[in-house]
Amino acid sequence: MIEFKNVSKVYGNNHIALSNINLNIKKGEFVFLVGPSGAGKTTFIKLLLKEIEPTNGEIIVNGTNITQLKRKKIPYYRRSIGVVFQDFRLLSDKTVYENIAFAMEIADASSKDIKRRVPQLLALVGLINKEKLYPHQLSGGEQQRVAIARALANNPSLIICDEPTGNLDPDNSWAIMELLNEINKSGTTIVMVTHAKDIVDRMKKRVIALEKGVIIRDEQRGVYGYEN
Amino acid sequence: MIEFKNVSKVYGNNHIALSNINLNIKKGEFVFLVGPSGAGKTTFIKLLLKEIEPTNGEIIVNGTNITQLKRKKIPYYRRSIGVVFQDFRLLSDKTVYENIAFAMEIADASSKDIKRRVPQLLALVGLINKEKLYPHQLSGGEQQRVAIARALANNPSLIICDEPTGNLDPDNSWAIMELLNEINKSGTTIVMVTHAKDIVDRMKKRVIALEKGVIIRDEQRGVYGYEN
Amino acid sequence: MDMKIKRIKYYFLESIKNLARNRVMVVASIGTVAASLFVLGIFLILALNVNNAAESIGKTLEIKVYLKDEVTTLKRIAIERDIKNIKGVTEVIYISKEQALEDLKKKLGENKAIAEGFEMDNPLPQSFVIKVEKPEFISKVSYEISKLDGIEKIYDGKGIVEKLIKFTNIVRVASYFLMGILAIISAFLISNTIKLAVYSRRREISIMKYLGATDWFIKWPFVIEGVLLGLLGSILSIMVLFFSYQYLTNNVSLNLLLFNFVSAQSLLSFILQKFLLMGALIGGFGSYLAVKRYLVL
Amino acid sequence: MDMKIKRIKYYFLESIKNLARNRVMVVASIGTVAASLFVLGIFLILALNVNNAAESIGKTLEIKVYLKDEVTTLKRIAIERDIKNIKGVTEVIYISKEQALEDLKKKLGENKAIAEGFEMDNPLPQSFVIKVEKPEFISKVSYEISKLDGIEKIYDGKGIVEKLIKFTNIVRVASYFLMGILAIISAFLISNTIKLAVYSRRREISIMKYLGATDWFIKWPFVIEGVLLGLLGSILSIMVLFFSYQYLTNNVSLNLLLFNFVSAQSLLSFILQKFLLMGALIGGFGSYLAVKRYLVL
Ligand SMILES: Nc1ncnc2c1ncn2[C@@H]1O[C@H](COP(=O)(O)OP(=O)(O)OP(=O)(O)O)[C@@H](O)[C@H]1O
Ligand SMILES: Nc1ncnc2c1ncn2[C@@H]1O[C@H](COP(=O)(O)OP(=O)(O)OP(=O)(O)O)[C@@H](O)[C@H]1O
Ligand SMILES: [Mg+2]
Ligand SMILES: [Mg+2]
Repeated sequence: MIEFKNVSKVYGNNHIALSNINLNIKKGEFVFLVGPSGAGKTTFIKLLLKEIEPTNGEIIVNGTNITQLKRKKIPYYRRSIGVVFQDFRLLSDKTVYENIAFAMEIADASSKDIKRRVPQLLALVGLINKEKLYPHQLSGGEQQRVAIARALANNPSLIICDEPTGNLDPDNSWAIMELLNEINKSGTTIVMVTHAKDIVDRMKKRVIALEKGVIIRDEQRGVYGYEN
Repeated sequence: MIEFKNVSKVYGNNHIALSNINLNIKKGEFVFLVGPSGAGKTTFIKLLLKEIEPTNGEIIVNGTNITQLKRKKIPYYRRSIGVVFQDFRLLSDKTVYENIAFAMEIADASSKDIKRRVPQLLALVGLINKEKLYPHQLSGGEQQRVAIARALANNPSLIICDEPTGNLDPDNSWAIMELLNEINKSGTTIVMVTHAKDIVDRMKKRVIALEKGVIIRDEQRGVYGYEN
Repeated sequence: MDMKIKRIKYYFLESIKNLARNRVMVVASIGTVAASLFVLGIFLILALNVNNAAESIGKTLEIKVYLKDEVTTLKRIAIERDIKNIKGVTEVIYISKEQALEDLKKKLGENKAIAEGFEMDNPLPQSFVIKVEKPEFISKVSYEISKLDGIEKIYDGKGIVEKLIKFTNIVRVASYFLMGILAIISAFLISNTIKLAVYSRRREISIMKYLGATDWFIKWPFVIEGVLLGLLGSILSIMVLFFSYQYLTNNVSLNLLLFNFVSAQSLLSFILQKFLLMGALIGGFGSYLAVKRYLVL
Repeated sequence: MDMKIKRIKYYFLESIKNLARNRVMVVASIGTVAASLFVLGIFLILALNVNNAAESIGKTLEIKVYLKDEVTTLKRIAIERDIKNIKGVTEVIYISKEQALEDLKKKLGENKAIAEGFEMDNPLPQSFVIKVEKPEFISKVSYEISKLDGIEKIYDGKGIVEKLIKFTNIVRVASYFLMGILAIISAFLISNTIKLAVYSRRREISIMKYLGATDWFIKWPFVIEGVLLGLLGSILSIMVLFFSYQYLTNNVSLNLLLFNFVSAQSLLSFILQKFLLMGALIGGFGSYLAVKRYLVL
């Protein structure tokens, strides 16, 4: 489903964030992307979303070379991916309900579908009674859960989560992980960036470890592996 | 040093974020504040900083009743506290260096002190080579470390950290924890909100657990205690 | 089709919600549109009134044609018909020798004794007073008349007319020119404000983009917002202009001036559509350009 | 004291850094200041020129005083001295009977034969032509003259003078009034823009507050920024006004008008300080108010 071919990303003149990445993620896989702060994990995700362009190399998603994707087609491509951003990226002038509904509007969902699905999603992440609040009225963990709900809204075939449990307590984190596992079982590909050692170690999924922009480890049923 | 007397905070008309909190934190203590998402931890911190006012009760810090603090004195009060905010709150139009220097400028530090101390702080959090970058050019963990460096800048007598390791890998997290421990040993009071079970469990410090706005546990040398 | 209507409804709802939630922006934008158009309106009122004055002065101008003594009644009627047929002539008034004497006496007033000797053998010629559509016609008409038989002399106050026409033209060109400049500046100020308003929402715009919204999906609510803000601002400016001008014309007596104010009603009908259109266009287009900018980034 | 200077330096550095980093805001603010003051300037140019024209027309007005036939040379000199002593009189020109005849002949031109009979027994009276400082003085001066001995008749073109004075006053009051309105609108537009610019940085402002910055520590750089933006904008508007007006006065010949343009230099000296001051004040004060608002929150 996702293929990186000799992908590099250099910021500014000389900061190499990713260096010659080759990678293959198959449809239906659940992949943890781990690595120390500044290793290039978010950069990897930004490349996948075409938020930034690679300095070198090609990225192929679902058979399409997205580095050559026409500007007009980018929105449709992005809709096929559900993303939990590290900085949440909630729309500050929309309520919780509207934030999720908006993602569905974008994808041309009917009003009926929206009215049915948004409450379901809010229930899944435990925010039923917060639907009328604005992001700045939510706790950190609540904002993160809205971001997760939004990523699931359009039943995407690929879900990318950048540190989706960084602001969540262990209970909530595990609830989210079980949810993602459930969704993965129904065939959705999941790429998740995380620093949560215990989660990675217990899930026993494929682990790709980055360090200074280089893949230093890629194991099926791997562990977090950074001993402290 | 910190005393909460019957403090309650109600958002809007009826959302009780904190309910009748009574609490005493002594000078030089290291306190973990834990609890599930939405328990009221950030609200607790916002009250301490006078970012919001309590609906009921009194908060006394260093002998001053801050609920009755005059508007003019608030800035000086705030300077005596170093805070790592959950959402970082870096100034987006200032570089890493300037963000930290700014916090020192505010506190009337001399240019000489600023020039000397900022690089030291950046070294402490491992960001020496990022000083000229703007926050949006940093990774999540790097932003968090800038926020930590800024909180330490003025050698405050009280440091408050809201989830300071949420975006950090275990290695970096432990480095930060050791740093805080060091600072604590020199007499600085530290209040830290966290979801990192392993950190709380290994540090063996006082743990205050909140749930739905109520203190459900307050133990010296406690553990995280939320089993999953 | 159904989809289209749903979309349009959605865009309108979105833009209205956004307006409700960005009050600083709304107040600033409407204020700017209204203030800019208000200045344009003040200038327009000045220009309209100057033009009006020039025209009404122009209308009082007339050509005076003195006939030769030998012209008979029949001949005189023929001349009158010929003059009436000249293009641009609106009225021809015949003044007989007797009428001319009467007029002279009236003018002399107390000193009318001077003219008494004239009653025996009236030396005053018969004449025509000719009015024309526009001052511009005067010289052409008087040239045509000069070609007729039986004309003794033509007074068309040529010097004054020409000066007046030149002056009116200068005023007209200058006021069009200045109004053009003011319109451009208004457009600049308004789009400037809208640009800043959109700028303060650049984060939101980029998030929408990363969620997979098409450019137009993002742009439409902004464009509609711009149009609504422009319309509201222009309505405000029209109202302020209309009522303050009405108050002015009703309460300030300019009896010494040679002309009347243009009426508030005719001002209203002159600016109504133009201002609404201008407000809506600049607002919509300003938003469009501003959003576009943050979409490329 | 040392601390104070360090602080001031810091505030200036901060504001300049902020300007360099918020280009959208800078362009929008300077543009708005410049455009608003430009419109004000256009209007000022119009008002200055109308006033100037009215004054120069006023200056051509004069009083004509005809003396009685019996006035001797000695008496005439006494009258001349008396007139010269009246306040407001700038010039008294004596026209003898012979001079008057000469003038009449010149006026008659080809028909000067008519006046030939006069040479034997000149019926024309001796007279004075009197110039006054300002048209406003004419009626008072002519009243004073009328009290003198030996005066046959005074022509002061009273009707015209009064109309002119009234007209000039109306134009003057109206132009002050409109300029006041325009100045207020300019201030509104500029502070509007600055408000929006500050609004887009409200997050930064609140962060500074939570870090323990005093209100003035936050406000000063914004106020200085506002002053700088205001100054830059007003300099831009002054330059555009000056050069375009200079071009206009050099290239447009208004030979048919009764007056000359006010010179570009005197325009410059008239607006320079006023505009700089206005730009700086509005910019600084606008920023101050805008920041204050986000400090309370
Ligand atoms: N726009 C940019 N300009 C310059 N450098 C950048 C930019 N964006 C990111 N970087 C640098 O690239 C490196 C990788 O960043 P990235 O965000 O991918 O890290 P990460 O693996 O997500 O880290 P974290 O776990 O802390 O979020 C970092 O060192 C960062 O400073
Ligand atoms: N301004 C507000 N208006 C209404 N409700 C609010 C507001 N701010 C916070 N809340 C609510 O108060 C509750 C407590 O919020 P708080 O931010 O203190 O939680 P927290 O313990 O920090 O959670 P987390 O671990 O997720 O950051 C949350 O349910 C939140 O929705
Ligand atoms: Mg990251
Ligand atoms: Mg919190």
